[in-house]
Amino acid sequence: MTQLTMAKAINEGLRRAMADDPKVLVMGEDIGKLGGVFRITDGLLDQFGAQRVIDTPLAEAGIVGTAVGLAFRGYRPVVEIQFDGFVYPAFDQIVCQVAKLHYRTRGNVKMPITIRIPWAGGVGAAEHHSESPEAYFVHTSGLRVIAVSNPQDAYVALRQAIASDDPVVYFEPKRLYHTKGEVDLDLQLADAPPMGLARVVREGSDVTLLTYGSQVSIALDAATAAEDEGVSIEVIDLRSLSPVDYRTVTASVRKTGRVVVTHEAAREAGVGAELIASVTERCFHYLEAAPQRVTGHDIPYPPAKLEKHHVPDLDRILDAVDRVMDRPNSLSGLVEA
Amino acid sequence: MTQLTMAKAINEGLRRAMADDPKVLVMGEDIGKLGGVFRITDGLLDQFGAQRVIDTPLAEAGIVGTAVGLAFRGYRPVVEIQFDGFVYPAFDQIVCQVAKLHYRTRGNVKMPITIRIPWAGGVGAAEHHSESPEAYFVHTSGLRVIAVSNPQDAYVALRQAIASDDPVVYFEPKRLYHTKGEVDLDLQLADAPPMGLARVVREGSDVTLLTYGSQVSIALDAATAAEDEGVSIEVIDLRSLSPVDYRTVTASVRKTGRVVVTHEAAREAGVGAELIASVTERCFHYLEAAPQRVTGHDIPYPPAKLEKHHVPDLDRILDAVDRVMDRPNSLSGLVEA
Amino acid sequence: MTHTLTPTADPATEIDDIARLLTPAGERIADPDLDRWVKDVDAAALRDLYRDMVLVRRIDTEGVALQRQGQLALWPPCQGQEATQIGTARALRADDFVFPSYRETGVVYARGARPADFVLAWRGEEHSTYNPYEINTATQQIIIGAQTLHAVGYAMGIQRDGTDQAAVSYFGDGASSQGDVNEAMVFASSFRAPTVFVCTNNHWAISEPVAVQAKFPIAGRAPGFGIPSMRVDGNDVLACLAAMRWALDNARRGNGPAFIEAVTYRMGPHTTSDDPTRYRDKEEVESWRRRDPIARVEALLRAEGEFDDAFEAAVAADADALAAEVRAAAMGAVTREPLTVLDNVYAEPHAGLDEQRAWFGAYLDGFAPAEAATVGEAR
Amino acid sequence: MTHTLTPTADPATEIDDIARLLTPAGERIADPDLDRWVKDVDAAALRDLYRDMVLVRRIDTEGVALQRQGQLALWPPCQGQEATQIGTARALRADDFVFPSYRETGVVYARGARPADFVLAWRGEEHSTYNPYEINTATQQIIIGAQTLHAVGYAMGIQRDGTDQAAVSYFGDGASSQGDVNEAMVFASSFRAPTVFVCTNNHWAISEPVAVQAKFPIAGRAPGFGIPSMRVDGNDVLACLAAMRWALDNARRGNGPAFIEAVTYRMGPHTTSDDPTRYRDKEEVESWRRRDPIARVEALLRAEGEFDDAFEAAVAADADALAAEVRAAAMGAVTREPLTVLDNVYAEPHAGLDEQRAWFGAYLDGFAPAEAATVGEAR
Ligand SMILES: Cc1ncc(C[n+]2csc(CCOP(=O)(O)OP(=O)(O)O)c2C)c(N)n1
Ligand SMILES: Cc1ncc(C[n+]2csc(CCOP(=O)(O)OP(=O)(O)O)c2C)c(N)n1
Ligand SMILES: [Mg+2]
Ligand SMILES: [Mg+2]
Repeated sequence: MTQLTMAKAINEGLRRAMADDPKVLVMGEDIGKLGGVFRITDGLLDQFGAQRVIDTPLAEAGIVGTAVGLAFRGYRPVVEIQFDGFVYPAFDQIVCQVAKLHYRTRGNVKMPITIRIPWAGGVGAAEHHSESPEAYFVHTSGLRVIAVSNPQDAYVALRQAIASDDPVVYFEPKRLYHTKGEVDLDLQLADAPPMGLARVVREGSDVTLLTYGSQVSIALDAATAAEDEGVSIEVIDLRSLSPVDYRTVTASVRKTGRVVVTHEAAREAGVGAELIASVTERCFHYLEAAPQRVTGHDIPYPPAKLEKHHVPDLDRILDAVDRVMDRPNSLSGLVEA
Repeated sequence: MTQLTMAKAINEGLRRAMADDPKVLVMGEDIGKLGGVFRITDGLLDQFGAQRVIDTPLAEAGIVGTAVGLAFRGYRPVVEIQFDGFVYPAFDQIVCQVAKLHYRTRGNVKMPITIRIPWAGGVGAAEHHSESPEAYFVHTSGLRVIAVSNPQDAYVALRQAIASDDPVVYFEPKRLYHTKGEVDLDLQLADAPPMGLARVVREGSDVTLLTYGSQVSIALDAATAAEDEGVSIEVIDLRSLSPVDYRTVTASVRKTGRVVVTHEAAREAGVGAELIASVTERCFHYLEAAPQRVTGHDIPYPPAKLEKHHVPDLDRILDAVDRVMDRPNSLSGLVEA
Repeated sequence: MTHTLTPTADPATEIDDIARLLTPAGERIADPDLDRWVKDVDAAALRDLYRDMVLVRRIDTEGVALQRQGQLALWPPCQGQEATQIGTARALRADDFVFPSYRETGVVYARGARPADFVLAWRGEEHSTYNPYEINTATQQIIIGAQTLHAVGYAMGIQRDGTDQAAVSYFGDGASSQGDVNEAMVFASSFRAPTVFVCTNNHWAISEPVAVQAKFPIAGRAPGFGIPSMRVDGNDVLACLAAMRWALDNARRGNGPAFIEAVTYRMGPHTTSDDPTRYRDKEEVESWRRRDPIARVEALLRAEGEFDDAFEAAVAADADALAAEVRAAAMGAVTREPLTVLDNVYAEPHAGLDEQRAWFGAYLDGFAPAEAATVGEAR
Repeated sequence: MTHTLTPTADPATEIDDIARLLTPAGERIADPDLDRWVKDVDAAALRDLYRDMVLVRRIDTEGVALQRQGQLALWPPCQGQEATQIGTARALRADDFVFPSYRETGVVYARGARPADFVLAWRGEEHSTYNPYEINTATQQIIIGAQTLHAVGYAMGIQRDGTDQAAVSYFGDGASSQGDVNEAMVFASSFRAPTVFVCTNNHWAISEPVAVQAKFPIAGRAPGFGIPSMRVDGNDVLACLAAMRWALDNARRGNGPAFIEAVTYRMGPHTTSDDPTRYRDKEEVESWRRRDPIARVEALLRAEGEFDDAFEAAVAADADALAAEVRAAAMGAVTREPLTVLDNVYAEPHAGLDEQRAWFGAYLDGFAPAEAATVGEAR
């Protein structure tokens, strides 16, 4: 076990995946000499050379499209999209090619591509640098979607994503890049729990709080605060957004009967909608209150000085907890539409 | 009132919008001499000339990106995307520019762009020609999303979309292009119900069936069939997917206590998830059974010969009705996860 | 370079300023760029090219006929483009890798597709049939231009493997407008990838004449990206073969990408759903009929005394036999079981989809055996 | 055209084969393409250009300083690029419309931006400040290349309105790789739109040298799309002015688009977050310092006896005054009320968002007045 930042854990994940399998390549903008704008690929160029650490022209469709060709040839490209907001030029290649080629070719052509996306807000960034596009990919059949919340998971899930024969969109919360945690770099993939499992990060009995990414630590803070008010919250870090580990989720909901989901992305047709719909379908008779969502507003990501009014925080989560607990809350005064 | 196909109703909507406002332009691939691959723009080139009916180069980002520039200049472009599956190259321009420019410019620059998309399956088409991408746009703050199900609505909603100062993604079910219906072409927009309202297309008391687009007529067939079995279904055509008219929806659900949603798009994080999550939030204490979704599978759209096993049909809807009515159904034998 | 760069090339539709070895009348003419690449092409080889083109045209007419008879949902005719497709594809080695578009029937034929491979997708039975690795050819691409990037990426893989293969993309004049195609040129040039861009300028993108995409020849774009380029008579099978050999040689020798614009004509409709009388003149079509790619090889062979009735009849018989196989493949197609729509979405188990499969299986089983045939239809 | 097209241009980094009117030492040299466009530029006009560049540099250093002091979240320095920005922007008419990128501080200055317009977005208060219609300049674009299509669309609008305005997009060498930029050239050429593409080749796209994007000069791409193109010394304000006048004249006369590659250098880091020592040599930076765009105009003016200490001091004073205003605008910024994050998403009422506003308003009201200041922070 070593104490590493999440940035370093991902860097180590790349390094070891590349060392283990010569077919693994990394590609993207500024990932070579610079080591990426977040230094996630730091040192890889020196270690593996320009044939395997590829600074590409500035064109995201080009990056993903050539990764598709490399996958056709048997390579396992790990693509870095520089910021969340720059994945959209590659959307066509991701949705129509990466996600569909295995289906289209009846399983003959595999697309073991990992698309790494530095993700979401809370870092005071300029427009387009704080997006949460995960729902687009969750809605896209043929992709797997991972969102990590700590260095150990980041390391393991990245290695699993690279090892997977399916394409994986892998979200890295920028806000947590410098957060440290214990990482077992020597963990054998075979010994790790399979990719796709959620984790109960805090046990509780009154409310199930579902979340992922950088909202996990805020959820944990909320759980601590709620404890003082006598409410016991079980916090689940979903880790995989497609597929979702409903076994873990429903076990918790059947215990608590109350659900709050929190994420930064906009609410309308977001991942929270999917979670609530699925939980309601699966646990209807166990529910004691309407599940609640705590999300970003349905707005473009606001200017940095205002982002704290957009990204769910401890107060907004506790307000939703009050709603599921039927205590006085922000809805108390409002007539329901 | 005239009997018109939906194709002709949309054509008339374009024609009258262009006649009324010289700032309205139509642009897209093959929309000029050919009149579009579905003949929706038939005759417009002759009537309005090549300055207002623009055959563009084959590049969707280019089409939408130049439409943005035309909107900057005060025009109201109506863009035709040739088929649903070809909207993705324009995704970046739609998500980062069309949807966000009004916000970015603090309301100074309006984006009155209508993006028309011939939509969804059931027509035996080749790959990429039967996609249901509506959830991507519903999840995108800053856009309005319309899905029509009959000639009259198609005509009115198109004119409203073009008249709106906001960008509207307007979905036209290909499968219904040749379906006829009464259309009041002389309807004054001021007299029409505002864009965004849902409509109860059949009243019922046991189950609320929420749907849109070409699933509406299938839902109506299901309601007729259910009636024979003694179940009274209220069918709601949502018409607007963003915003959703929750006033109409919740009024129905509070009456019936049971909800089924049906759409062609994949299930995971689809529009159905949003509807169920919102209905559950708003009507929890009225619900007598877990709301159910009837959707396409979470797969790429399958080959045409197999599409009938993908697109929800009357049987699948009735099976879901059985589920909400707690009658024997396809889940009866399965252990819930 | 001069400081001010002015486009000096000819209009897109100027079809005579192109590289050519066979005139429309079938005369063999010299071309300094091309001759060296086809020195070995003797009468036997020419007859093979003739045969290939006749067979491709026969597949194509069979495809149209099958569609008219309701056996196929759609067919995208390639009539008129046989020389482009056969000439370029016959220059390839089996271990090169091709990324074609939907209209490259002739390319796929030359790569070794079986009869069923031409029809099962257009019938709606499958999105694709052949295993790309068996004929080193990707699924025919429908998203305009997307495959050009795949070819460049594949070529980057070849570079890393250190072999002398090449990756080739085929796309149309319309596709040349897509961002992807231009990005593919940027990447290919930047990485010196062993790839060939084959742009089939058949004058039309559905109803849009090539002038909507380009006011100047498309071949003129590649050099700006640092890619050598050639504009060739796409109805001249010999010239197409030569151009492609030049381009492949360039790639194999480590010089990176090359670009070929093959100027030809789509004689038929865009697809069987299209009505070209709405947007183009008969005269234009007729003028291209006089440039027919098969007729000019026949004329050359006849002039050389290498074409007789027996040969013609033998080729026609081969073509009919192949067409019969294609027809049989279409008519004999058996639609897959309903539950298989869930197959091959993922390469590895996926909890969500596996659950849907369990549900859908149970749902399908719920229909009584007698009803099974009508599953999914109105009850 | 010849059949085989070979890229013949010089390597991208060859900086001496470019159009130029002022040498790095400040000598005025003749150029047959450019001279006619700057005949009217007398000493007074040159002094104005000098003053503009000094003011832009001063805004830029102030931006860097404000960022270092925590007043701004980020700043993208444009030092070194003043001649490109001022030379081209001063060729514009007020009623032309400009689509700049994030680094075009000098362009936005020339269009009439007020002090606050330089800093409020980088401070994170707003995504943009000025009303685009007041200075006929769009919000500075962050999505690389996207604005080139907007300019072409705007130019199509100009065509339809029948005026002689032009729409201009500014973008970088890195942006030249994006599909959007190439599609913009296709559309501009196809529609003969009155637009000018100004590609600022500052040699770097963050850490990537221009050679990653282009092995041959970027200016060489446009002619392939049918667009006349010029490669100009981007550190020569006179040459930039001339080139832009040539391009704008071309547009106004109905000849359609033109392309300018201004070859310059980004003296600073990509942004204040960047550390260029990781990827480039000091020597390269120093060699470009000797080509400073301001110094060479100063040298010319001095040689002509048109530059004295009083003038220099007056300009410096103006610059300091402007910088003070910029600083005051940053320091005096007042962050908007929380509820305003929901403003301007739509131009018309939206039931969903209106409901969220009602809820969020109630939620915010729920915090006791004493707590109001800490709304949104941990309780
Ligand atoms: C991204 C995308 N946009 C639109 C289409 C619809 N479409 C299919 S073929 C075609 C024209 C293609 O023209 P060209 O590239 O010249 O190829 P050709 O059909 O002539 O072989 C169009 C617009 C598509 N398949 N993909
Ligand atoms: C679509 C997109 N991809 C990536 C980025 C991240 N990014 C911002 S600036 C930049 C480099 C741009 O280089 P260039 O076009 O040369 O402009 P310069 O910064 O040199 O002015 C990159 C990669 C972005 N803003 N947008
Ligand atoms: Mg074509
Ligand atoms: Mg640059």
